[in-house]
Amino acid sequence: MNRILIQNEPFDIQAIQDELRAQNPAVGALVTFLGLMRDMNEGDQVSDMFLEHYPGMTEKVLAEILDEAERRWDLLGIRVVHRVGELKPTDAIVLVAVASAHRGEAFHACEFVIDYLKTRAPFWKKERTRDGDRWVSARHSDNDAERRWSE
Amino acid sequence: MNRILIQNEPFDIQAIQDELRAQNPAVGALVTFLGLMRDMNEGDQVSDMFLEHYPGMTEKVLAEILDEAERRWDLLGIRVVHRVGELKPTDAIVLVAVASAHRGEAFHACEFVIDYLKTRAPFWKKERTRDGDRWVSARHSDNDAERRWSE
Amino acid sequence: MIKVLYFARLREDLNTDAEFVDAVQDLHSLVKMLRARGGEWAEIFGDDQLFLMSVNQEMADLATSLADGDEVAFFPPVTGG
Amino acid sequence: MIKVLYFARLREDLNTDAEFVDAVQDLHSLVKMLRARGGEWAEIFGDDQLFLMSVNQEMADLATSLADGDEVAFFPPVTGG
Repeated sequence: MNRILIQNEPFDIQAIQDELRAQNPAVGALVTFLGLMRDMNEGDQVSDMFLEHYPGMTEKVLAEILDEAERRWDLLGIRVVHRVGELKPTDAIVLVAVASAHRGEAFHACEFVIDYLKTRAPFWKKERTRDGDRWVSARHSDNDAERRWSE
Repeated sequence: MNRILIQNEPFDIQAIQDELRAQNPAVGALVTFLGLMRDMNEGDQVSDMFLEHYPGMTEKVLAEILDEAERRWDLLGIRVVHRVGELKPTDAIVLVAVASAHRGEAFHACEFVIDYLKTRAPFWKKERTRDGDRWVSARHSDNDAERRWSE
Repeated sequence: MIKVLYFARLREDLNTDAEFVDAVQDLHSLVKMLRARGGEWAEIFGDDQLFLMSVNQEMADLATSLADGDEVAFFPPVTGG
Repeated sequence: MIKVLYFARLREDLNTDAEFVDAVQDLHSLVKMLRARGGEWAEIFGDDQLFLMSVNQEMADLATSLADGDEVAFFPPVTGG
């Protein structure tokens, strides 16, 4: 029912959304989060980015996050697609799509998955700026976002 | 920047999402809610549905909801498309898509807009079941969902 | 004159989608007048759980005053989305 | 033997992506051993804000014990999504 993809290639947003609702008249809500590369970060212009990950562990961590989401809410399918490798501004980096009978559960689960992905899945971004390459620092706001779910 | 469409025809989900991110490298998050027609409601099989609305007032109410969302959060564009007329199970009824620099704001604004649409926008559903046609009753859970935003 | 619109279940039960009535002071007076028609009208306009009201396409309540040329609408709680 | 992987900034700063080391009792012992290499190694493994650890692709901490054949990884706080 669920599917996790880590890939270098761009992904087809419509195809993923269609797949989650196709032939399932029980789906009343489909919430999709799309994370995109911005051309600014911490006040600097970013011309492109390299995304590294830990193959194997990434999939394992994401599978655990999806299992936890399914324990917490009544869901009808989750898709996570994350790009790695070279990325440019306006490129889609990550997609999380959640289908459910009702919207509240789809919204919560979708936000939960991306919040946990941000703090737990082994991905690292390296940005190219005019002043050279730099590894992106982890954000405190992401840790705060994750913590909400254990309150 | 924002756009509201009420229409009889199916809508192109991909085109709407693309439009919100196109040529805007400031967009870091795009959250999309898609509401779909289920084949079951209150325990009964529903074969199809008719959606009536109050032309003019619908657009006015939705515009007010989007204005309020923009007052509350930093957004980079909102799209609302709502179908009226004849609908079948698995058809998309409504789409709310919100672009922002950061995901928290896009998630909140998207859920806010659909919660308010559900309780304030003048749409009415009539379902066709084996026992005949019936007007759908308003849900208490929708009023509860709306009330969260004024807490 | 005031234009009065009826939507959804109200339109069907009252068998009316629109009419013009003489201007009255407020929605309270208008609802009282409609209730006085008896039958389905008395039933619906006697129970404030059954209908919502708008004036010139803005949500309104019984205290909302009316003026000549206003557009009033009566409809059930909304169920879109 | 234990397989040790390094990712992202650690991989670059230590100029190492993978190595094999003799089995030790736990991550605490392994980190101590790496710190003892001096230079960049001492700097990174002397500050527990700079790295996270996993054992067999599960998040781990200094108390996590190790066994022959384990896969350990060291990496900075994650920044995906």
